[in-house]
Amino acid sequence: MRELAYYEAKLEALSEIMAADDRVHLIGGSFLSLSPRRMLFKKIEEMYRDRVISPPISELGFCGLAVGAAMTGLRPVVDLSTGSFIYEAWPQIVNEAANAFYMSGGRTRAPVVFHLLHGIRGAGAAQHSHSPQAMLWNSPGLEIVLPSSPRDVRGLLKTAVSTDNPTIFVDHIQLFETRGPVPESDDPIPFGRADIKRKGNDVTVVATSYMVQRCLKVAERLGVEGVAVEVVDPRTLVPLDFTTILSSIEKTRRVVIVDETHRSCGVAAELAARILEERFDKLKAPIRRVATLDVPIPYSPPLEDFVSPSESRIIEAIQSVLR
Amino acid sequence: MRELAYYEAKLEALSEIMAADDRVHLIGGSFLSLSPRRMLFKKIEEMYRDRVISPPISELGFCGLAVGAAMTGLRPVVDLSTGSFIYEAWPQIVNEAANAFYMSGGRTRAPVVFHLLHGIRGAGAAQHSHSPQAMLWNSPGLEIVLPSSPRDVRGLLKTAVSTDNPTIFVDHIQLFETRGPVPESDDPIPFGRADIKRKGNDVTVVATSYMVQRCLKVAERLGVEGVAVEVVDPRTLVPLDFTTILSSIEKTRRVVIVDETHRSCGVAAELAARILEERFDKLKAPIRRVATLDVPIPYSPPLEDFVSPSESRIIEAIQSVLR
Amino acid sequence: MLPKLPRETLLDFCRRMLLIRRFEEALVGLHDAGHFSGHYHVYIGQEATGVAGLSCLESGDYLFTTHRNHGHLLARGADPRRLLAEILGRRDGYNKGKGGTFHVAAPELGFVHTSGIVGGIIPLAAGAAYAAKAQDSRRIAVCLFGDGALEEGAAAEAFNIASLWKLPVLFLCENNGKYGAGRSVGAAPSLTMAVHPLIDLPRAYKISAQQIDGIDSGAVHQAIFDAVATIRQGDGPRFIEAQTVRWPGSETNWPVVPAPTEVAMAWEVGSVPTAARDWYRISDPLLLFIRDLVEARQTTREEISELDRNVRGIIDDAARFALSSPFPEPETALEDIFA
Amino acid sequence: MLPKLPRETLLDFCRRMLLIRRFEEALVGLHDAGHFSGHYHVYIGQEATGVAGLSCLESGDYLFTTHRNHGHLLARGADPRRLLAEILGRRDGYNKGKGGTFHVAAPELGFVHTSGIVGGIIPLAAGAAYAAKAQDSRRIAVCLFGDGALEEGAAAEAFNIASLWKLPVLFLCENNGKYGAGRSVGAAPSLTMAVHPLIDLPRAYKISAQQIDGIDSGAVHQAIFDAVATIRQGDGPRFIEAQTVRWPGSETNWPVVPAPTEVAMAWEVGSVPTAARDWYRISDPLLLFIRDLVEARQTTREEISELDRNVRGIIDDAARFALSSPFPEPETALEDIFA
Ligand SMILES: Cc1ncc(C[n+]2csc(CCOP(=O)(O)OP(=O)(O)O)c2C)c(N)n1
Ligand SMILES: Cc1ncc(C[n+]2csc(CCOP(=O)(O)OP(=O)(O)O)c2C)c(N)n1
Ligand SMILES: [Mg+2]
Ligand SMILES: [Mg+2]
Repeated sequence: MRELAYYEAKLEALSEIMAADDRVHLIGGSFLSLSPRRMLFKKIEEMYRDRVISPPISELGFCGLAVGAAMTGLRPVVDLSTGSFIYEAWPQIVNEAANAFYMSGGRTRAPVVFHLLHGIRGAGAAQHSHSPQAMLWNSPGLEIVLPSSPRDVRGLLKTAVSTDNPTIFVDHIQLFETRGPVPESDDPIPFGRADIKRKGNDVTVVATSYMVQRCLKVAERLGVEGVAVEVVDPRTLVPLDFTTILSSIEKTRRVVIVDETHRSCGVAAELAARILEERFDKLKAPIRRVATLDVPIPYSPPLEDFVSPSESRIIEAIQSVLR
Repeated sequence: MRELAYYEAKLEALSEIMAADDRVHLIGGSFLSLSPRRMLFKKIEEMYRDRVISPPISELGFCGLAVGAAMTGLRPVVDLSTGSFIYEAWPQIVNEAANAFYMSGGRTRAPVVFHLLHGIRGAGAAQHSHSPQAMLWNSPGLEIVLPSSPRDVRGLLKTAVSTDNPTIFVDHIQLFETRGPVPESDDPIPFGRADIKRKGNDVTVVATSYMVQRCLKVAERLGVEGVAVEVVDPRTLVPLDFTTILSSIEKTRRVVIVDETHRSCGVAAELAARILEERFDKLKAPIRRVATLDVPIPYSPPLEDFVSPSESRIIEAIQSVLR
Repeated sequence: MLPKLPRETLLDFCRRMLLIRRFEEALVGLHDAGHFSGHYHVYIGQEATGVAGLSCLESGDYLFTTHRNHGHLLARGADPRRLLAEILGRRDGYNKGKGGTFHVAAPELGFVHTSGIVGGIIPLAAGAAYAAKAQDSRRIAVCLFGDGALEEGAAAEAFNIASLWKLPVLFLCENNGKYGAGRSVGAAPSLTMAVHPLIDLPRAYKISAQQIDGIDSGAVHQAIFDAVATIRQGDGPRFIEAQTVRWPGSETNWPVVPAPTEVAMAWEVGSVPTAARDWYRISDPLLLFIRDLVEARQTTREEISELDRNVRGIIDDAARFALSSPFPEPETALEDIFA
Repeated sequence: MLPKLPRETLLDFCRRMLLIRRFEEALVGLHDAGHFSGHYHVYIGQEATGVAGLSCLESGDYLFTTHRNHGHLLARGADPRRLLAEILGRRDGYNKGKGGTFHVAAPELGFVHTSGIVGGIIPLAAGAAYAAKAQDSRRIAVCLFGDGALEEGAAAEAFNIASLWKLPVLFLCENNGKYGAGRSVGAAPSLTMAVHPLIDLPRAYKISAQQIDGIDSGAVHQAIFDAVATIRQGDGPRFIEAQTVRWPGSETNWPVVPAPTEVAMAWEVGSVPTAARDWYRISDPLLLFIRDLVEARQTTREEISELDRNVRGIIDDAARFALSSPFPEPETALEDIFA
């Protein structure tokens, strides 16, 4: 099967989406943000001048505009670039887009996609390193997507644009150079289907976004030492495929959750709470969460590494649940 | 000891705070929001004309203004009235106020208080019934306070104004008519001290804000049936007094968490995950969360009641952990 | 001044304005009788904008409105029975009781989304205009909001984008003079808005803007008719500030009816409590319109009274309908979260 | 035009401008050599505003700045060693390496809080002004931001409040002509801002506003000196737009130095690549200032070269200091969350 880099698969999806449906407009033109590959997006921009538009620095305004356009027939994909900037648009996303279908009694749809790059990008410091997906999961009415591989980013982006709901597409710039198989003619990946990224019988590691790749590395290393780690990637938080997670746990009966949102009220907290509601008696050890520490993200590299869900913290957690 | 209504204790605290420290400015003048008691605030407004100011409908602007004033010597208390409106000011609160002390390496302090009324107020519908405290707990750098009694609102409000950190004072309009003992000369209540609102040996109910009062009612009823419910009120989420919660659990070994934030990544999720990390083996039953269902808040009364952490849902949860 | 329109149209305007007035007066009664409890706002005093103004739209146009939406919906032909049922949280409401007074949406009438967040709809309306333009349709978007919404940064951001991209949107600001929801009196220049006149703000963004007397149905009709024409032509956004005097019953946080409107007050307001008398005599767009109609011999006092009886009947029927509509099943709260 | 100030002061301005220029040029080198990795922005091309403009402030005044803050700090006397250490994430940085290039704060110099969020500081600066007024101090607040910040609703909201409450704040907009951070070229009228000239926005809010040539130290000094005086007097906020031409090295997402500045280029820019030549010849506030100084016989080429050697020495020393400053202990990440 052909192999692509993550950024290539993402661009391919964007071009195919633009070609397939002229209701799709791209609002904000830096889907590759500051990555060295960013110039490659220009091709799409030039090919669809009338459907790629670069707005003012007015996140609240252009996110609201996208929601309104989605309510009236378009399928806008908004690029917020750095995930932290979604906070500028918070009222339009959590209080307009998320509520529109419900408040109208199911009569108004807002098929908009908000694309953002979350997490620790490297020296982003406290104001440019956010992972807003936990807050967004606490806001009913939004679909939340977290790709972690070239195949997933392509298949999930296509589905994101096709659903009739507001969707937050939470990407991570550290994934862009990851290579992996992507079939030429690949179907969109339906939401609510977790993916077992690696099979193993000793411990279940539930990981999201860039943390999936980090956990796969760790699993590789522990594999050598004879520890069989199963890496489960939910791929979408809303909707959540809990069945796949539970059946993996049935097998391993030991769980570590690795996610980049801050620890308190983070994604790992929700997954842990749900797992324990369902399989309390089945577990051989308390669930361990490896999340970003409850600290604003510091600028200096060694500090940044210290607060993030690093390989060493992941390994320590896995070993502790195996004891 | 003298008894006061909650709104009286709150107003008394506000007047005492204004009298004691002229660095305190009140920005936004509806600390009693739409309650029938709201006119009582006028007294304070008239007494301190130069320190009570009513801003434009510009939450982002006046919350930012309060943060800047706090950085430069004042101790502003901002009233956002309906909790949902804090989303308009999200960037200033989670990305400026919360980060200021940390980013400056501990050199800039922002002793500002954001006051809001969270939760289901009755027919507030999807856009006026939010409980933002879970999202805020996921944002390090903010102190989060949740009073639930006349004595607490008075003592906690005083501490909120006195700490050097940005503090979110999360109040609930349904508490205003609650009556309770409030000593004439009561000390401020330090943050990070949970309060056992009711003693009992059979089950620990950890509840916050208005849910504390609701759980006390339930405990009353179950008491008659011979079930001894212990109601633990953390009072502040940040800082959190986890010791008191754990020692109650040591005793009862059964836990129900009742909180009004939405279920996914809500306050109850975090408390459940933490408890299980610490006392996994001690528990006789899985922890039950009673939270607001993951649904935008509907307008119609029966629907609103259905999604909220109602008495019937609380009772059902308590009985299930006792089985 | 009366709109230069055929008699039938003028009488239809009169009927719609009366319908709004009677609906809102009845609503206050239903609230005070405990049939619904939440915070709500009525449209009394702004009927000229809703009726004469919105009559200039085509059926395909989009409307975005606010917490003060009842009159806009009725002006566009909403069914008073379903509107009232929604406000009472009943199953037969426009939104099955899920939206309520702040959030009535009726896409078939163009009301895509109604927000209770001040300023919330301004970017949304720009978005609908963006979609209309992208689809080369002749549709335009109308954004109805109060003067207070201009204090929100969302308004400034949306004005900028609408102007830059020449979007077919009418920003229709209903300045009811004094602020709502218990805010300090906004004498002009207001205590909460430094921009004065308000049209200086859209003008800074190169949006052509105009101030009109929102009490005068004729002035409203003419201005909005012209604005809609230029917008539909592709000339970009327009801003209109329709100035009205706040109805005394809306000065408090919860509406109170100082005196139920009598069509006879068009000639003699004697019965009205002095406090409110001036408003009904000189600031009420409905009574002014009736007075003009009669003086212009377009109708008679009798015809008006007949019309009023008729409208009261419709409202009584709507009330019966809404009150007898069942509450939705609690479990339906779990429906309509995702499409 | 040279500011009407004593020779010593003018030479001091020259030294500070050179210090900024050399600091930023060295910084690009340190970045490209891999000594720090994150996104960053340099102040080259705006030195006149930083130096001549901020020289009009008193020591107690508050300053709020942005992602482009280095020059502002150096202009106000920040220690290049600690500033550089901060940008390299070292222990001896102004903020122990926690803030970095976007967030350098130095309260002792008036820099309370530096935000990388476009528009973020505008309400904060209004707040500092509110505090100063409440405390009856003679302090004022200065808010330094780029032209792009006017696109954020936060700016409009803050202008409104500052105007209504007559707050002692100077909104100093540094319009470097073309937009930063990889945004489309903002020819005037810009592709992303409908308000043109930009001063129409603050003026709509009744804030007296003025456009100046940000390349001309004399013009900058005079305008800001006068503005600061009226603000301190209690006349309320002022807005100044200082227009500069974007330094070619800042047109890309990451700064590149097209040609290291040579003071001799004040007379002869021959060595400079053609692309950038025009900028150094007619748009560089530093070289322009030097040329004026020499032509006005306030100094000599020799004295300038001497000054430059001197400044380079300071920068070399700062680099040595910063590079030898240790990284903070990882555990210190857990400190300074709460006061
Ligand atoms: C973002 C936000 N802030 C505050 C409120 C509370 N609120 C509801 S109506 C209102 C006054 C709005 O005034 P205006 O826009 O002039 O509308 P009017 O009620 O006068 O028709 C306010 C402040 C809100 N709904 N949303
Ligand atoms: C809220 C927000 N949106 C977007 C960005 C990304 N960004 C960083 S600098 C910049 C351009 C700012 O232009 P301007 O204000 O003119 O400052 P300049 O870089 O030109 O000095 C942008 C869009 C940001 N930092 N914050
Ligand atoms: Mg109004
Ligand atoms: Mg700029």
